[in-house]
Amino acid sequence: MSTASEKLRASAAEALACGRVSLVLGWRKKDFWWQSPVAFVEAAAEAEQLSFDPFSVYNPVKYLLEATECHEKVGVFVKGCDSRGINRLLQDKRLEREQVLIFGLPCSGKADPAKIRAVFPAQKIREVAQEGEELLVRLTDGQERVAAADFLLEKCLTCRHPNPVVFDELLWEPVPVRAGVDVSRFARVNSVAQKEILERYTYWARQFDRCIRCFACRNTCPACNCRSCIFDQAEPRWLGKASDLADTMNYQIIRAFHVAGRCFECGECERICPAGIPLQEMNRRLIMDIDKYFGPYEAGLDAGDSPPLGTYRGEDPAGFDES
Amino acid sequence: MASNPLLPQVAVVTDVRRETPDVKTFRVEAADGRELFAYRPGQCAMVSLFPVGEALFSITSSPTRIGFLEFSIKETGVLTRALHEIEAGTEIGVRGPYGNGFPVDFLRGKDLLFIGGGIALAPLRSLINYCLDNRDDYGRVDIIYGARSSRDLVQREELLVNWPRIRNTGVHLTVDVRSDDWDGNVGFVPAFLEQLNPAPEGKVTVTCGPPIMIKFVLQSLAKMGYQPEDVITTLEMKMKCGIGKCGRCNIGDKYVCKSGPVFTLAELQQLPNEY
Amino acid sequence: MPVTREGFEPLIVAFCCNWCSYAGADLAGTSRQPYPSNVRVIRVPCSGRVNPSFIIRAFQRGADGVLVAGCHPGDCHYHSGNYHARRRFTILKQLLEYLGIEPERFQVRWISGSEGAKFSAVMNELTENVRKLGQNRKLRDAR
Amino acid sequence: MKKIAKTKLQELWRCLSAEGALYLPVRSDSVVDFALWQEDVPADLETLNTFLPPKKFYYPQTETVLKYEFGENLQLLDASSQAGEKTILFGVRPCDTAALSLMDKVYLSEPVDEAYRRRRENTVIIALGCREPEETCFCQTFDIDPGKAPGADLLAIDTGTELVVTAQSLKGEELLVALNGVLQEATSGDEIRVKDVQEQAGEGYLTRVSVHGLAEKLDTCFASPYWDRLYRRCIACGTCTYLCPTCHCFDLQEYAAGHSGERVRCWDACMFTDFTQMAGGHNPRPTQKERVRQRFMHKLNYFPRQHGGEYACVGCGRCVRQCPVNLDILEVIREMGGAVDGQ
Repeated sequence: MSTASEKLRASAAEALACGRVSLVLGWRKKDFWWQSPVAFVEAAAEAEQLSFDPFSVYNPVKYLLEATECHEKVGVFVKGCDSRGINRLLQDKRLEREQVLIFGLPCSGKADPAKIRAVFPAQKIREVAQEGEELLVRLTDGQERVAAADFLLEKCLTCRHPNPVVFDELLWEPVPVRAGVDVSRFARVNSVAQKEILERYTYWARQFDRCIRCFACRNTCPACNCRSCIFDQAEPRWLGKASDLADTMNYQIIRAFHVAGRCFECGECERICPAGIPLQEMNRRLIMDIDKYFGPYEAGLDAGDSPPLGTYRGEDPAGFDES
Repeated sequence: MASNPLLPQVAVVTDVRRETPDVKTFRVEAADGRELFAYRPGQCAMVSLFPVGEALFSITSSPTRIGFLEFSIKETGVLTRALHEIEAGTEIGVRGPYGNGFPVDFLRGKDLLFIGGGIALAPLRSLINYCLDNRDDYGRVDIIYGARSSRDLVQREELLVNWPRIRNTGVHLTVDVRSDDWDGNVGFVPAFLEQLNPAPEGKVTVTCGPPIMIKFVLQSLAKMGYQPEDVITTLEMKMKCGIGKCGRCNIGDKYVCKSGPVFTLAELQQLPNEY
Repeated sequence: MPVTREGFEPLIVAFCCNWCSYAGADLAGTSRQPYPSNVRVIRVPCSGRVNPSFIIRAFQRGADGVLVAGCHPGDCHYHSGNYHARRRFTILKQLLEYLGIEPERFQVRWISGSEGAKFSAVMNELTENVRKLGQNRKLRDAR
Repeated sequence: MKKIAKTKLQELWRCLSAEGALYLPVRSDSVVDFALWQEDVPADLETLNTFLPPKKFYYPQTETVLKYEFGENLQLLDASSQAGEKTILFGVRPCDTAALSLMDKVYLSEPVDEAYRRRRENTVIIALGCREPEETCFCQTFDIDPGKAPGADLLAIDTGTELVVTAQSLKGEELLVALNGVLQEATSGDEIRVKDVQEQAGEGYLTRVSVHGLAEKLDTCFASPYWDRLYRRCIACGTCTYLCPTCHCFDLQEYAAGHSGERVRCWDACMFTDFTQMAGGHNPRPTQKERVRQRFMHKLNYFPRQHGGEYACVGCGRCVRQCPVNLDILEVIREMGGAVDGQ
């Protein structure tokens, strides 16, 4: 039986060798045990660098926007969360289905380096590999096996779609949805919502106060795929450059709002935020209200449906006084 | 007592002159009647219009004409659009001078060939008037200037009347687009230059214009035998501070606002091609 | 702007749809049904034209309360603008409350051209509710 | 040389806060950053890299450069003269201290930035030596000794149960005098312990790269195809630049209402499209490739060319850890020719 990484390499090499695609997006290993950036593979011989390990987290889908400008067809490896990003781009008419060859990777969740560092001294870790349900942690002085489930990323703990929802080939058997996901999905939102109003404001003000406006949340998000973002506009200027709390809230509210009904919960915005702002708590709050008022909806499952803010029903309830 | 280098002086726009449909020349004087600052031809200044913003413009007046600064400004963005709406009497902010300016000592005694296009006559005009005001210090002066159409000739009076009258001085004009009121040359500047074919011996060329014009003018000059040391041009980059700190106008390790905007072609050839 | 609670006069920005609510404001005026001078009406072609950015920007620039007023569902001059607005502002309102903005400060109402009295009543109510809350600082620009 | 038991640090901080606004590393949610000292909020003296480097105290993300009133008459008011309240930074790491001397080369060179100068003058830095590098630390590459911080006014070394404090400047000496009541004299034993800690700090680096000759090598690498490969992963966010202790590029923006306003200086990043975008539409760095190249060339070639060979990097590792796509300067140093030994 070949490992996951070997399957990626073989699929990419084959697709490149027979000319089905001229570029494949996957992941590769970099210097540190926790670094698995996206790799751009353009020749079968380069497919050897591909790897799929507990840190192959970064969603490669947004790179498709630029990649399909200079490649007729691009191969891309996607986990469940990533695949919903493809539907996002298809639905937003930013990508054509024929432009991508999708290799689906059922995924039981990725590891959180912080959780690993909390247990093992980071200085001693050489490699962390997935072996079935376990993580094999190779240290400078020996190795240890731990349950992978105890080291999952926050976003993986609430994942409802671990299997790709759109693909051409599935590289291995689908995996089950984790138990308890539906309860935990809105747990953080609810715990914030239960606070008193002033407490809620204080909580969010503290979070937003740390925002440095690096725009990593926007730039990584496949739902933020406008050709030109309003926050980059000079005229009219919707967002000042000074780091003022009100203006940061302006950015954060509108960013979340612009992906309302379109956010497919990959959680990358929150994971990569250097300031540790719990952005998913905002995105999920919007999802919660959309579910409540307009009926349950999950974005990125079907490229053919209509996002809830792009449509309406005459009998919609209103979240305000309609008298 | 050190002062804030980003703090402008208050100045008054004493005259606004329309040059072309999208270019105006602003005459600026210190609010208190003193001289704003001394400068050399080719240097620039930061002009602030409150509350719109600030940008760097070449000073188009010559330091030989004392008591005021002039800026010829084309309407291209938010700030320049707002500037085009002001009238004489408006108070603005000015700080400078910035940049190296033209090497007037190096030019002394030589024949000068000025090649300009569009709004980029602005920095050249400062040097041209400087040289013509010190006429005996310089050899023959030839000015080749092109605009999109006859309506777009900036500093029309100087181009058509004042400069051609000065001894040993020639003005050669061309426009891109033919029109009924134009009986001069029609064609792009590089082609016009090759047609005039001025001999390189003893000449220094100073050329300013849009990037595409510069590119082809430089090729033509090389073809005609001009040495890179004798070809001088200016670069334009986005600038915020003018004092080499805001970090955006560098080409390689040179900040255009401090080491530039004037470079010889020989100097440019040493820099990365990022302009 | 006075800041003591007794003397505090709130600033209310009301985005009113041209076809219904703005006409409602007109009617309130011509039929001498007074509404507070605290209200600044901004006429928009449709409640569906109101971008959430407008609301945030109003708060940033000093509004203490913001109202979006449009035609009643079914009456939109452009057929469906207010239906879209209803969805949009339903979730925006919940989001703002979730972030700690008092619900009274952002309101959405349907006011037709014949409801001058309602226009006046809504404006009075909104102004009084916001007056009780005091000045809004939460989304206000520092400079 | 003085010392204080780590259990008594609250007392030390109380005294320090009487001397000026005291900032030290504090954890808030998941992030450790410099924050104003509060009696009941514990400081975090273990984390090596704060979220933002202390450059924010000298060169704030947002600061008012000038205020103005317009209308009848234009009045300009210099805001820099208000900068620089008395500030004490406690727990600045050696790499971040070294970064300030690089920042000085920009802001204290002619024309001197007055606000920066005033803040620099009115701030006392109490550096905290590192005991053990983290996996992403590579300050040694730039000859920074993790146990020393020559640019600091005071250097504190954690010898286990105590902090041993040495004055390194006149400002530092003055502060030590003011702290006489809470500090004890250090002994010769403490001096030995300090030396041991300092020596040990220099060991255990996992990341070893060399920049020897790199600036010269990069002279010819502007057109290298390397940049074509490197940039593709970059998502053009500002994480690396904003978190970098040596990045110093800014923008000026207007904020006005009615007849008054202010001009504000705020951090800007070469990673952003509009950084070099000109009003007419021309952009000399039109794609992310040119922007990524600018960042690394600036740090490893242009800055050394402008400032006597010094690189604009101190090896703090923030960009290594925080870049969302793992595109960092370590990779560039390695791949563009810095010698590698170790990991």
